[in-house]
Amino acid sequence: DQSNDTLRVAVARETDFIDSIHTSSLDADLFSTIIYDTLIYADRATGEYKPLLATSWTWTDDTTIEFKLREGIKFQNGEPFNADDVVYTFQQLMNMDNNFRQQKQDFGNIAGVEKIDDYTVKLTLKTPEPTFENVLVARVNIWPDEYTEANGHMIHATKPVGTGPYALQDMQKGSSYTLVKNPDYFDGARPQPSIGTIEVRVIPEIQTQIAELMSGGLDMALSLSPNDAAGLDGVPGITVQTGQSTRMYFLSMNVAAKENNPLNNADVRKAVSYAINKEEMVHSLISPDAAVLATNCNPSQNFCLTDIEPTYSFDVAKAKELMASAGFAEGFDVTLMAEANIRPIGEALQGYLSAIGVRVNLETMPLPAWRERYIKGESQMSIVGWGSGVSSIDISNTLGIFFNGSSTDYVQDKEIPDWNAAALSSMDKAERESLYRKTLTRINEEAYVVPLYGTVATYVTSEQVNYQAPVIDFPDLSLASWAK
Amino acid sequence: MTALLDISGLKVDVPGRAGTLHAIRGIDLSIGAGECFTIVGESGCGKSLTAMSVLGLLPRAAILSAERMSWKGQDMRRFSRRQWANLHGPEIAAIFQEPMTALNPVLTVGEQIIESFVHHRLGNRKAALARAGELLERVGVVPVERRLAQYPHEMSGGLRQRVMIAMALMCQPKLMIADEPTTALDVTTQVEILKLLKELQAEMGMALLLITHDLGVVAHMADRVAVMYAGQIVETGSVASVLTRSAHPYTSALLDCLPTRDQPLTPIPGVVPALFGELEGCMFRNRCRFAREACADPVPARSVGEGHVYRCLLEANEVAA
Amino acid sequence: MTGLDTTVTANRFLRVRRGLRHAGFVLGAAVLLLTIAVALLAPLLAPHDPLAQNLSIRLLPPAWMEGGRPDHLLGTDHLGRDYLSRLIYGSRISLIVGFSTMLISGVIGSTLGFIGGYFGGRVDSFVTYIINCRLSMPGLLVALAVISLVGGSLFTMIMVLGLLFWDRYAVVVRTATQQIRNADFVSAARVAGASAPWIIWNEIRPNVLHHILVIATLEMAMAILSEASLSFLGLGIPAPTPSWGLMIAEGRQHLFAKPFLVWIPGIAIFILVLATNLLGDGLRDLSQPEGRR
Amino acid sequence: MTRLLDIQNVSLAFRQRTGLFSPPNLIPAVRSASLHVDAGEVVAVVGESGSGKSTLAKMVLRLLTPDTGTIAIDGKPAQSLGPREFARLVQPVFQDPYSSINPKRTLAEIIQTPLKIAGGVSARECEERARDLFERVGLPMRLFHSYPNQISGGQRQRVAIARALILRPKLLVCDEPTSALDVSVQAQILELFNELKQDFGLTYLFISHNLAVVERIADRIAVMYRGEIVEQGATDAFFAAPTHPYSKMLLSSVLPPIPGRPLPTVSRVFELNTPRGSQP
Amino acid sequence: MAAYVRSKVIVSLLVLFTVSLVGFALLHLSGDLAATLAGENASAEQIAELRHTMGLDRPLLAQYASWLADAARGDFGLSFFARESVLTMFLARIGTTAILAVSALILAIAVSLPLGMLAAVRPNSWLDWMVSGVALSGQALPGFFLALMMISFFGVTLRWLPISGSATPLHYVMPVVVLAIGAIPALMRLTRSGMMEVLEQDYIRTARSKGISSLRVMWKHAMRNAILPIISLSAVQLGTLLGGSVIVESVFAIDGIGLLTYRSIQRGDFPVVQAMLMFVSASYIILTLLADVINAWLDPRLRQKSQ
Ligand SMILES: Nc1ncnc2c1ncn2[C@@H]1O[C@H](COP(=O)(O)OP(=O)(O)OP(=O)(O)O)[C@@H](O)[C@H]1O
Ligand SMILES: Nc1ncnc2c1ncn2[C@@H]1O[C@H](COP(=O)(O)OP(=O)(O)OP(=O)(O)O)[C@@H](O)[C@H]1O
Ligand SMILES: [Mg+2]
Ligand SMILES: [Mg+2]
Repeated sequence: DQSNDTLRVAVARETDFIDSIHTSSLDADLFSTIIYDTLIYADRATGEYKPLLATSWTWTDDTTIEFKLREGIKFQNGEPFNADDVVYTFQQLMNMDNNFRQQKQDFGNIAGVEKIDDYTVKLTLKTPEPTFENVLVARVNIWPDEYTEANGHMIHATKPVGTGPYALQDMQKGSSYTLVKNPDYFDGARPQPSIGTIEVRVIPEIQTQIAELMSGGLDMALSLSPNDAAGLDGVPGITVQTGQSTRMYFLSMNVAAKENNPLNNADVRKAVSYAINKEEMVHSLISPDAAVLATNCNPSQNFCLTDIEPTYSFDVAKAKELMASAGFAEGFDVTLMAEANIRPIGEALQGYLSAIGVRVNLETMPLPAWRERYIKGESQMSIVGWGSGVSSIDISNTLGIFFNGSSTDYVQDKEIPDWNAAALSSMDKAERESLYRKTLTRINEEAYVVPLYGTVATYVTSEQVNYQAPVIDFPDLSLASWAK
Repeated sequence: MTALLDISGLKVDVPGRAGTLHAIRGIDLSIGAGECFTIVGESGCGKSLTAMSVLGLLPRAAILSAERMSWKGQDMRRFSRRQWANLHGPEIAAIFQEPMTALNPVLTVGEQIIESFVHHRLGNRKAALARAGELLERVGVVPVERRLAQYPHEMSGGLRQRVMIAMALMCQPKLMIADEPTTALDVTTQVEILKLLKELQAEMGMALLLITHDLGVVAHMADRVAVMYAGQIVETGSVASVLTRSAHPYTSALLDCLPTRDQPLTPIPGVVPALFGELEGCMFRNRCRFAREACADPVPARSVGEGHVYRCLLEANEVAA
Repeated sequence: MTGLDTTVTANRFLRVRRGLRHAGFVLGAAVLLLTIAVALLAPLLAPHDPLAQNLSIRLLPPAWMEGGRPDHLLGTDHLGRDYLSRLIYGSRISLIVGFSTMLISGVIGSTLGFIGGYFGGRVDSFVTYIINCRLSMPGLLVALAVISLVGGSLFTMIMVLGLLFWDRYAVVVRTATQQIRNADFVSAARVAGASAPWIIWNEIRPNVLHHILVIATLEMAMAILSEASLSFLGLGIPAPTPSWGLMIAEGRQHLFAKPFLVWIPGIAIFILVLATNLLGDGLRDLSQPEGRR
Repeated sequence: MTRLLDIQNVSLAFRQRTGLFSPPNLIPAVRSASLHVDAGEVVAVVGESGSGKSTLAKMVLRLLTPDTGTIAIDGKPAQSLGPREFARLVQPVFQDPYSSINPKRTLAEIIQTPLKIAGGVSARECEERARDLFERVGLPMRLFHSYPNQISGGQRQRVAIARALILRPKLLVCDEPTSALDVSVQAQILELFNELKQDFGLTYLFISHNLAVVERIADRIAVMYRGEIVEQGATDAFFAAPTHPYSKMLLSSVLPPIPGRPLPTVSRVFELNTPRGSQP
Repeated sequence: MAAYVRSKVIVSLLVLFTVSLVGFALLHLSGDLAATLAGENASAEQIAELRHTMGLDRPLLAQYASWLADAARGDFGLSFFARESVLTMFLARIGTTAILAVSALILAIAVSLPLGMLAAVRPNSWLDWMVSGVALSGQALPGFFLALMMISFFGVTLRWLPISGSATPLHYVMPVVVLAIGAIPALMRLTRSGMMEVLEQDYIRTARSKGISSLRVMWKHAMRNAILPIISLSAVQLGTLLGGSVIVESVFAIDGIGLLTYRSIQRGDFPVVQAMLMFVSASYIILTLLADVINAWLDPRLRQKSQ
């Protein structure tokens, strides 16, 4: 609402905590991003890493980074920002008793942090970690040391104080959050905020969000799927943009199980791969802008190689042939598990596979139920969605979870886990790339999975609002401004 | 003596899904001031509907027609809602068969008794309570103070019926209609209630339309009686005349049905006919030992003198033989 | 009641005729029978395979609207599947859910009701207590919780609804049984040496049956609605078979752009539930004796 | 003469529960009643409403178990009899013709019920015997397969009687079998009882509040008052000279259908006006 | 009276206990909390560890016992996700839902009582038909369907009413109406049938025969009796409305306990779901008790029974 300088934003899910370190709810990042600053900022337009609180960062060796810090900045409570705050923050992150979300995974490799001078900090890692910058970009919000020490780190869950462009003014937990502009914000990698107030409301029902948008009760909606937004195309006063996302979906097949398992036959898996008209499916069901995947990664991820051979383009005849040669001319029955909200994809797959005699029994369920069963090894076929979040900016995350020899690895390839591990401890980009090339090629050769699509993020705004869809799915609302 | 209530050719039809029930098929009756008139008959013969017609409280479904229906000379068929309401209480009052259900279970007895008195503006609440006290005392519902505050379920059937009587008397009605007031009560209580009614009738000079199926009650209470069968009055007259010199086979058969020590019972064979469709002739003919073909045609009323009238082709003395 | 009106009360034929004259009953029964016929004959009636997708013709509007096609009378859904065919096949799920739930809950509830009502005393106190426990649990929430944990399937859905919504049967059957167990014909059977199960089955059940039927129709309507609600909340019955509730849930994505996707199954549910309720009401009216009272 | 029914010092109090954990209220319904019925006899129990007549009958029928006292049937304690054995000795006829037969079953089925429960008889024979009785109690054969709602109250009572007779019991316990009927029908049923008594060699325990009926049918009379049997004796003697004050009051309350007599004076010797709480 | 109240209370506690046990068993047997809790990108080891730290690997009965011990002291634990006292979360939202449910009930009663009564007085009139029609249609309309249709009509097309949230009284209009329409059919039917039954009672005839006005007969004699079952039903309905506000609250984005519970169910936040179960049970029990008390106050027969 431009008239009172308030940007009204809707999200579908509530956030328990404002800061993303304490909660797994994704929408917390929405707030963290604008309340706090990180040392390094990922440019929303290009994806490039830029200085934010750190004016520069240098890898002095494979395991050491030195940060030069920005001077003359104050936290929203007036506390000055300096190396002590950075050191304090890292110490908190290293203290495993704090039980932060994914703490071990993201910060377990930090060996130590050291204040060199008031504006210089040195950080050491235990082993080389090529993806560590990603962590810095999204996971390390710098806290004021005195405020945090005095109140305990949990204070940030409800009364956050950072250096960011907006400060939390008021919240009705689970229903509405009001943020006001930080007038003293420095003009750095991200510009000074222009809109005075941001009001975020939780509206679980998407249709209600759309109704609000149409009736002018909202300026922006962040949780709409491309399909939801499609209905808004052509509605006057509303702009629909799509941006990239790192999230990707693939069809997982149980390769490892030995008995009575048609899917451990490579020909069958190839037949399945050939049978699916990905383009048609993705472009009509997800979005014309969504990436159709040929390799098992989202092109927006680092090291996602898109030139891997072989690829399987839609070819029912070939698929049938392969089925026959594998001895399954009659087809077989299989259960496909999917999270409830991607049911249309499941149904589409069901339709495609029925053409080659694979009779799919589709079971949809809420995410936790799906995950529980998937981890227990109960999946024959599943549509797996992975990513969205800073850790998936790099391909290592996706491959590392599903091809690591653990219970979530339905392939149990002898070599892939080793290649992946090697890639994760090398700082040499070329070496990492070649290792990932090996992995991705093996996956395609064996048709271990059917890579499906990378999602897009949809940003629906009213005309009054100027907002450019970011290249990574971490919206930074401080970048929004009024159109006129 | 002019009749308080004068009715002739009263008919009540009840249309239903199975056809129209001709529940009352042209009855005449008149009740004079201060007299006790009883209607006697078997279950379903239309006694209650007759009473309800007089009270203007027929069920919604029922359709009433009459050649004449007058209260103190006024045509009751033309009565407005308001006129009926004014009639109920000060002119006509009623007590019903089931003392268990005829009183509202959620209101105190006192509240229910004084209601009509206050409503008809015969006095304020205080006056009403005073009168209610007198009447309760009179009908033997004591101690009055406590009884007034009680709820119906806290009383026995006999007491409740007394309360009903007191309630009916509140506005000094000219006619009291009592529809089987003692059927649900023990014989000992029955006698007490009947006695009470009789005494009150004499004291207040009101007429009593008493409905019953018990010939014993008729014999002890009635000045005049009407015997009903299948929606018609088959015989009417002074009680002495009807019970001792019954001219209609039904009346005499009914008397013969009463068990006595010495005589063998002579039951009436068969069952009561259904009152649907075109009904002609004597409805008793299929159970009557005197029945003949002519009984299927309309039967005229005959008089045996002094208002003793019956509907039968037989001569008055043929039945007794 | 009197001897008079019994001789004229409707016999069986009359009762049927009476039924036929009861507009609501006839309408309800007709619609329900029609739906059953449609469900049974779905393969014959459906113009297309309800699962055959054709993404090139997704979201076609109904034939009479602009852009509609005559071979897809009610248009197509988000996967380009024929909406009419899905509607026709969807009736199966609604009916299966309705009937099965009604049966399961009917058996549980009636049994409890019979036991509590017939035996009285402490047994009844216990049954009442169980009923109270059930009544004090928020049914839809419990169904939601269990299904979200177990995962939705036709079987789970039916079991959960069936195991939860037996309370009305229990309450009504219990009260009705209480009224009948003191009837003299029950005493007569007891004197004749009949066992409690015999009496319940042979003497009481026939007299309570019309109550059970009325509840059954209401229960069926409620099950159909619950299935729709759960589908709406994302916990419906999984593919491939379409259900009406699911169709609404799926179509709601296009509520504003393509409202017919919601309206068509919405109206179908409305009509089916209305018909079931009409049938129940009709049964209730018809089972009441004619004449006085 | 054999003693078919022997009731000795039987008492029963109803327990009315107010709460799950509070002690029940006791409502004494029958207090130490003793009564016997010899084979071939008609013994009537009279008394006002609520005096415990039905309770007594129900105890005889084993529908209620006495708190104290014993009931012997045909010389054997009632409790020791198996349900089938008992059913072949004693059968009931109840007051309300509407509640005493199941409205959802055909008359044929209703009459056969006790035989079906007893078992051991072929379906053919069952039906045969039912048909016989159907005619015997004076029902037209065309009604055999009809439902209760098609027949009148008197006919219903005939059906109930036929059902009671199909096991050929020795004792018929009749709880006010005619009080819901019109006089003309009552006479029919009373006549039927009389005939059946001869034909089947029946013994009756006959409960009624109608003294005229009792006078007509009973050999002996027992008067119940407030749960106790206050007087019993041969019918003639009782009507000629009742001894207990309540019996006197009862007799004096009878209204014969003879016009011209004043209402009798009922001298209440008891505290009849006090409320006794709600009555069913 | 004391004994009656005591046994009522004991039974109620027993019911609550059973509900808590059943709820606990249902929730814990049918799902793996830790998997839910660990977050989206958690590995199997992380989940196992979490299970241990949360005590979810202890025997079920032990878990229940400690839950019960805490609950008895009024401590319903912390939300797994919000890490906030469940009680606080409830108290913060109960007001909103209560307003919603109570207004819906009041609206429902205000509509169904007069209409049901009028229908009973004039059976088979056009009014009666209309009442039956409304009741039947109301019963056949899925609440979510109605809610969406109202939003699209009154919110988007006409723009008369605000669509989501609970900021102003106007925001409550649509949700209250949707909820009320859910409650009206049962209430209206009961009023109609109850009233018709009462109007056939002998005591109504008695009242009429006293010549008092028909309005008085209706209010003083009929209503007093017909209202008894309606009060009981209203209590049950209010309980249902409290528990059934899930759909309405989620469609209209009203942050009440219904939405809280729905979200908690979705992500397996069991302490909240369990507490909600207890809350709805308790309110059902209290409401029915309350209805019993009111009924006993209105009906002396019930009063006596409870003495
Ligand atoms: N509300 C009604 N609806 C339909 N039929 C009725 C109604 N009231 C009475 N009838 C019928 O009208 C006939 C006469 O009924 P009425 O109540 O006048 O008989 P009654 O002589 O008073 O019998 P009882 O001794 O049983 O009270 C009966 O056949 C009865 O079934
Ligand atoms: N099931 C019961 N529970 C509690 N009290 C009962 C029960 N049945 C009967 N009573 C009481 O027991 C007493 C005797 O009742 P019973 O039915 O034996 O009397 P009755 O002589 O048969 O009366 P009636 O002539 O009215 O049939 C009465 O006070 C009655 O209220
Ligand atoms: Mg009558
Ligand atoms: Mg009795």
